[in-house]
Amino acid sequence: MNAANATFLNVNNIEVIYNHVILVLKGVSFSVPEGKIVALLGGNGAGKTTTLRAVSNLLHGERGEVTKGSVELKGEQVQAMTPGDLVRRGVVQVMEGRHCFGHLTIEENLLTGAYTRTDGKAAVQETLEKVYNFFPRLKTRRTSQAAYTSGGEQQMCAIGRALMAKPKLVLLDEPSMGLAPQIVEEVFTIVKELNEKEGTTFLLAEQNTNIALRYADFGYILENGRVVMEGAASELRDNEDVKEFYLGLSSSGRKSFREVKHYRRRKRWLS
Amino acid sequence: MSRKIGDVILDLQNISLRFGGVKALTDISFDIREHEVRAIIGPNGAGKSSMLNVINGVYHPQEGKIFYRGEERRKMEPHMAASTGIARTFQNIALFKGMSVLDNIMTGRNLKMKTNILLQALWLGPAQKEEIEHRRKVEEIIDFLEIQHIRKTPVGRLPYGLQKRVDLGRALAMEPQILLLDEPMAGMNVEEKQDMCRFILDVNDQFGTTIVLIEHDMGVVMDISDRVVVLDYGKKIGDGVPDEVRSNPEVIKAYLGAGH
Amino acid sequence: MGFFFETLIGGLMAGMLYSLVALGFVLIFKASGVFNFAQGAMVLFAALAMARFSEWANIALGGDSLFLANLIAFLGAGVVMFIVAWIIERLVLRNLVNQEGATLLMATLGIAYVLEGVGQTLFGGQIYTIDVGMPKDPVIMFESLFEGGIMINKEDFIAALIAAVLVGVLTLFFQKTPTGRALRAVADDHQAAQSIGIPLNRTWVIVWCVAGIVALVAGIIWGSKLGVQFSLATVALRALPVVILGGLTSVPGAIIGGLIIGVGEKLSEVYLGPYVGGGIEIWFAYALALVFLLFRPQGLFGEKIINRV
Amino acid sequence: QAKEQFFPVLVYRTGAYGPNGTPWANGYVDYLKLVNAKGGINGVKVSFEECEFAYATDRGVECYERLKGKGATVFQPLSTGVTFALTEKAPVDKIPLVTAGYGRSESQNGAVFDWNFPLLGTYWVGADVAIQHLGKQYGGLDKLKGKKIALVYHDSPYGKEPIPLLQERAKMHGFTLQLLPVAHPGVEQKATWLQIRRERPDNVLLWGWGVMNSTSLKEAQATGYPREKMLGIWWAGAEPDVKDVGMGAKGYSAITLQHGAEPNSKVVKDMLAMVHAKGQGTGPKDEVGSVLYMRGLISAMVAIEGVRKAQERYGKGKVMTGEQTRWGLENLNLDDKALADLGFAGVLRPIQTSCTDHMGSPWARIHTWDGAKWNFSSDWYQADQKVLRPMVMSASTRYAEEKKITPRTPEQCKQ
Amino acid sequence: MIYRENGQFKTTYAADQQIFTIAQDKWFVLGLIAFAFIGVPMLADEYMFRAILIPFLILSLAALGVNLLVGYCGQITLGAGAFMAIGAYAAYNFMIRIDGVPLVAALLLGGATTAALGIVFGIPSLRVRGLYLAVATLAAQFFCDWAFLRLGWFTNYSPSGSVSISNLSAFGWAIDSPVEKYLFCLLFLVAFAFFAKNLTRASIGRQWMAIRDMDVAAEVIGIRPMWAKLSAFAVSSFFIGVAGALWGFVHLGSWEPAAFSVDRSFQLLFMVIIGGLGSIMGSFFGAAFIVIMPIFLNQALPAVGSLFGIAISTAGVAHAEFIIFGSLIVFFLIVEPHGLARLWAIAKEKLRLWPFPH
Ligand SMILES: Nc1ncnc2c1ncn2[C@@H]1O[C@H](COP(=O)(O)OP(=O)(O)OP(=O)(O)O)[C@@H](O)[C@H]1O
Ligand SMILES: Nc1ncnc2c1ncn2[C@@H]1O[C@H](COP(=O)(O)OP(=O)(O)OP(=O)(O)O)[C@@H](O)[C@H]1O
Ligand SMILES: [Mg+2]
Ligand SMILES: [Mg+2]
Repeated sequence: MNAANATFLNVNNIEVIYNHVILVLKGVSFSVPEGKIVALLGGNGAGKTTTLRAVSNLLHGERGEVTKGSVELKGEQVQAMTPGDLVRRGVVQVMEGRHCFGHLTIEENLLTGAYTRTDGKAAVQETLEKVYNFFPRLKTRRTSQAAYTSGGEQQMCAIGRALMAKPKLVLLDEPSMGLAPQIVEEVFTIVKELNEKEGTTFLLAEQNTNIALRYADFGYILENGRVVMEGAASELRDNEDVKEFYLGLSSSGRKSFREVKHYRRRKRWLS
Repeated sequence: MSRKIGDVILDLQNISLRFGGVKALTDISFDIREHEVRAIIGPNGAGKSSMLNVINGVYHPQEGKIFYRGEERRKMEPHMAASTGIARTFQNIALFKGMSVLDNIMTGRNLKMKTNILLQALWLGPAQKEEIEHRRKVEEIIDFLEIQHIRKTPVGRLPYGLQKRVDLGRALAMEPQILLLDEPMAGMNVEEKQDMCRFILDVNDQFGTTIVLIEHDMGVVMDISDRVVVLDYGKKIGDGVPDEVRSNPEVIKAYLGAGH
Repeated sequence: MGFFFETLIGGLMAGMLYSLVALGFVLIFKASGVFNFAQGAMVLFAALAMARFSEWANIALGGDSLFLANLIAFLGAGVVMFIVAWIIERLVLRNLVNQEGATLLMATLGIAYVLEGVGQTLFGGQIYTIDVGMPKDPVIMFESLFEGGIMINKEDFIAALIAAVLVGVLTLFFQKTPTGRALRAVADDHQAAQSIGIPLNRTWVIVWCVAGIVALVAGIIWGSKLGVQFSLATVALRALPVVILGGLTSVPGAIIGGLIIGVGEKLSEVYLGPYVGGGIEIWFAYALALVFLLFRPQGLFGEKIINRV
Repeated sequence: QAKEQFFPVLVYRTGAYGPNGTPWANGYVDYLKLVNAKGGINGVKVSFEECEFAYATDRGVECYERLKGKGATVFQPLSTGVTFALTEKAPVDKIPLVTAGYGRSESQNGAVFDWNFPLLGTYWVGADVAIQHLGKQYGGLDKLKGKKIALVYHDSPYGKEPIPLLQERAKMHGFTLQLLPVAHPGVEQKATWLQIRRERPDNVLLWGWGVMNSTSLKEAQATGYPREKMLGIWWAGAEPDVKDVGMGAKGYSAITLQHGAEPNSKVVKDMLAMVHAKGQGTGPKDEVGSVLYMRGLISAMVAIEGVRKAQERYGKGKVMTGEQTRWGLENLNLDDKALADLGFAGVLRPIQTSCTDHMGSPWARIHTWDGAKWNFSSDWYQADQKVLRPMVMSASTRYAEEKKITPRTPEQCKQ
Repeated sequence: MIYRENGQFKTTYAADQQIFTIAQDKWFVLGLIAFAFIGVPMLADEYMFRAILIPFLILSLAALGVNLLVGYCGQITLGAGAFMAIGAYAAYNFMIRIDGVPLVAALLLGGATTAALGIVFGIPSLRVRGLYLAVATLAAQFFCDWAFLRLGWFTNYSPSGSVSISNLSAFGWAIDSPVEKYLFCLLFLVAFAFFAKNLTRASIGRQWMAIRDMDVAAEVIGIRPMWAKLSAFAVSSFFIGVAGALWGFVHLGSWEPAAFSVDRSFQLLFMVIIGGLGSIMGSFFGAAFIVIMPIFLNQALPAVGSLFGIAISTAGVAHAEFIIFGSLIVFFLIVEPHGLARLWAIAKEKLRLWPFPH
């Protein structure tokens, strides 16, 4: 890992249990260097969302608990902090499944995103304009109640709302879900842009491995609550297994979805 | 088994749908043939989900006509649509959170269950027999979708991707003639999408179910659909076989972007 | 005719008094999605504190200035309500983030029990008086217009004015300030609100404290009308139809709902009651609310119940 | 345990009616303590246990079941609802039920209601006296003709009890009776009083309990209805009902259950000297002698006297069973001398019960609130037996038929 | 025997559809029922029967009914007290107006009448939902309170408005003693619990739950909301009505409308929430908690007080009882927001894994 970059977030061997009995994360460790984009990859139920919740301290409401290990933000333990404290330290999560405030209009949703900011109305207004620039579709729907907008519009709203806080570290949970390909591309361009221009750090959980690895610097692959592979994005992209299982590529190029076999070879890391 | 695409089963003519000032759909016409896989694509907010809602009676369009098997369909409530053989899955998962996977899929059999409430309360012969009979069907679906291991888990605890699969299972349990799928593969990785495609194609093959599919993954759409409708801002901007649509400049501009 | 107006005005003013209690429900529901079953208990608790504090202050001051004693008592009771809000947040709400409505409702029931028990242990369970100098005798107006004139209850009139002012202020607060917006966000989705840094703890303390103050005002007004004793908690039941008629999430709704219910139930009792044996006003109020709900299931001013797939 | 006579005490010191239930309970318990201080009932010490039921019927029943197992002598629930429920149970358990000033009016007929003792007065007595008093004020019962009398009542069996008698009297004298029910607990009466303002009845009878009474008086003040024209039943004529209203209730009168506030009676002086002075008082000192306190005290006294009477027959200095006490209560004979000995001179009139009369004394008078205290304002009235008796007989006969009870014959009564 | 399901293989779907899929559960519950029928009558005294067990059984039955509606179908109701009243007064009227009608028939007819009215009062649920519906159902509550007080016909023109029933007997069995009353109620409860369990695991139960969890989706897969909601109202009212009739006939013997006041409605709702929404078992836990806890506290507190040499006044005990009871509610909710039944389930889950933590 690049020594020049200070570690922004360090997750150390955490274990998470839901409802006192369901063990989900079984010792996950990774770190996010400042100013980089890190991707968490993995199949359904691998524990990506849980990991992000553990970082942003949102587990509590799901009756989950970090029972072992630690999460450090720039060397500071975060376990005792409220999610609000974390936001004030610049860590904002975009939750899986959108979670817009249904009764508020799109614009109100975005404005609540700036709740923790203290730099004045004008600055907030400026960010609002920026978000509208990123997602023109939101501007046209600004006065609709969020619950009545389409799935993709809500996703944009959720991302935009997080950006309104001017975060330093954004935890993105499946940002591409339900977005049209063009918009997906745009979202990632925005991520890259913020990352490069403003030095925002990103930790993203993503199923769309293809695009995630294209934009990320590092990647971790989670499976069954454990990290099974890690490395620079480019390395991962070249890994045989990743190619087959996460990118849908075979030696003969992209496989058609029509011709997938019913039985496939086992993943190597499982044996 | 080979598929044979048949006649038009559902014909939508000049459909318009408004919510207050928002025009969700404007004068849209297209048809769906028996046994085909029909995809609907378009940018976010184009009106795709609204289209499905119109087809199964959740929304009532202000204008337009719908012909189902050649007959015009008047005001239609969702449960009536269901009883005529239209099933669907949802973009924002709409499973019954408090119930197990098995029970969720069993609700899909509801229309086919006939015993009355009294027999059910007493758990008498016919009720029990019926229950077992339908259970067998549901187990077939569970096997088919490869979700045996989570049969008894409450769906609320499942990861997103598996929930989508259960959602599909519930729709399949209805043994529908037309299956409407709203982004069934969102939030899945390639491997899981491949599984999902296989399920969809198998259903289409084996039971001859007509499939209407909304999906943002162009790879999937182009690979498995027979014909594609493209919507943009509530208007139809393209309709045809995948290759045709892919090369339609308007579609490229509005939706696909230069990359594809 | 004069009598009709009298009933009408009586109904309007009774309605305003209900609104005052309804307001407490609305505030907490709007800001945290909790249907606060303890609102009645809070009214009782606040009134008990007020009554006893003013009694004690009066003794301490040597009975010189009732006004000063009341002022001290009001501030004291306000502080007590703040402490109550703080404790509730600490011990209850904080541990129930993101839970379902039924669970939260049940928790507020537990709070209601505790408040009733603690209130009576600390302040006593007998009848106490709040005397804030409300005029008790009626005035008769428009004697030239109607035979016998129209009687207006001064006490109710003042109470209605206070209620109106309170509602006005709170409406502005919710619609126009960022905090108001944040509170509405919390009601929609606790977790998402947390995720963007709205501090649930603090907002809840604030809201419950404001609701506590509203309960205090309601307690003073109702208490000076009825005397402070256990039954004060039951006025909450009269306020419920007001809450749903106006809409659970609407502050102005609480007022309009109160007026409609107040007028409706008094007119019905006076004009319909005698034919069926009387005592119909309470179910009539609920039935009236229900009729409105059939046309607008979210109440007159409530936020539309979102129902889509 | 065998040496002590156990008295269960059903109380409500909390809840909506707590402020009224508390002084009654204090008086009741204080009297039991006084009996012990005076050496018990012929040497038998009295023991007791309170059970709080907050005026809720089902909790009252639970209390009954709990305390009856401890060897209860008599039950006195101070709640019409509980009385109704226990009326079914008492015969089975063989425990008498003393309901001084409340309960079912027809239970005066002890031939049918073996176990019920509405001692000192029933609601029909109260209602009858009320009409007599109003008649007297107008200068004769015949002057009631054409008058309009409103009954503002607690909407429950308690509040409904007087209605049959009032209707009977209305027929007799030609006044109209307007019925105005008030829902529990009675904190909202605006509509009721608007109606009163419109109808302008000549008199208002107030049949409330707890907060309903003070609310009525406040509404009367707020609508300008003269308090002088209002007459309450004995449950609406105590300090908690008017204190909070203060001068606003000045001129308001209520029927008494013979006694009023009796700070100067001998029993109160004894109480202060023998119980409170020793720091054993149950409630605050200044409450001793107030109306509801006296009611509780007298309720205890009649129960104790029932036991004492029973001992005359079944053995002095022994602990009486419920069944034996029942006999005692049925053969009470407290004349002026006996009452004076007990310290009730000037407080009560003689009480004599029998098999057919479980009430023992149909007398009442009126007292009026002067803004600070209650003062007697009338002579004694006796309920008119010509009106009362037929009603009691027909209602109790009907009950007997319904329940398939054969009323006791005079011979059976003698046993 | 250790609580394990290992080695219990199910070879038929019928076996998997048993009420208790784990043998130990089945034996436990059967044992409990046997104990209730045989052991309890030998052990309990009259006070236990009359003051605790009978109210517990009857209110459990009512809570079961409420749970079907609130917990399974998601329609919050605050009218349960009114439905109990309807059941009681209807049964009363069948009893006194039809000569020679058997007790059980009167009780069931009372239930049936309640079911019919339950449908009527359930109609607003087709449009109004959630808390709005909950508050609106209070209209039914207050209306019934009023009607039974005011309309003489229902009480057979009893002047005080209070009615009574005595000399109960069924099938030649005179139900006089507390034990007999207890057994009578227990029979009802066991039968009805069995019905409830069957309904909830059959298609109708799934329809209710579907409506509860997501009504639009339920409609889309072909469930008619009207049928599902109204059937839930009917069945639940039937249960509650029978419970109400038992409450009047067996427990109180004589009652007035106040016995079924709004407090009772709230009490029943609280039972199902604290016990666990959507759980048959939860109804029993909830009823036990709400019926027994206050009585227990009321008796235990003075004892505890005297242990430390403090004499607590009756009022003091009552207030302390409030405080402790309230705190316990909050405490249990924090430990497990889904109620006591879920707590029980988690305990079982842990036991299954025992001695391993996960
Ligand atoms: N609230 C919860 N209670 C119990 N178990 C849960 C809860 N949330 C998640 N789980 C379990 O934790 C595991 C990991 O879930 P998680 O949501 O973190 O996966 P994920 O990697 O985000 O999957 P997906 O890509 O489908 O979103 C799953 O097996 C799931 O069943
Ligand atoms: N019930 C409704 N009330 C108001 N507006 C609605 C409603 N349903 C849909 N709309 C609006 O109609 C438009 C089309 O929505 P729809 O959900 O059909 O889009 P979509 O094509 O499915 O988009 P996505 O790909 O993002 O899911 C959107 O702008 C949405 O805001
Ligand atoms: Mg996830
Ligand atoms: Mg969509």
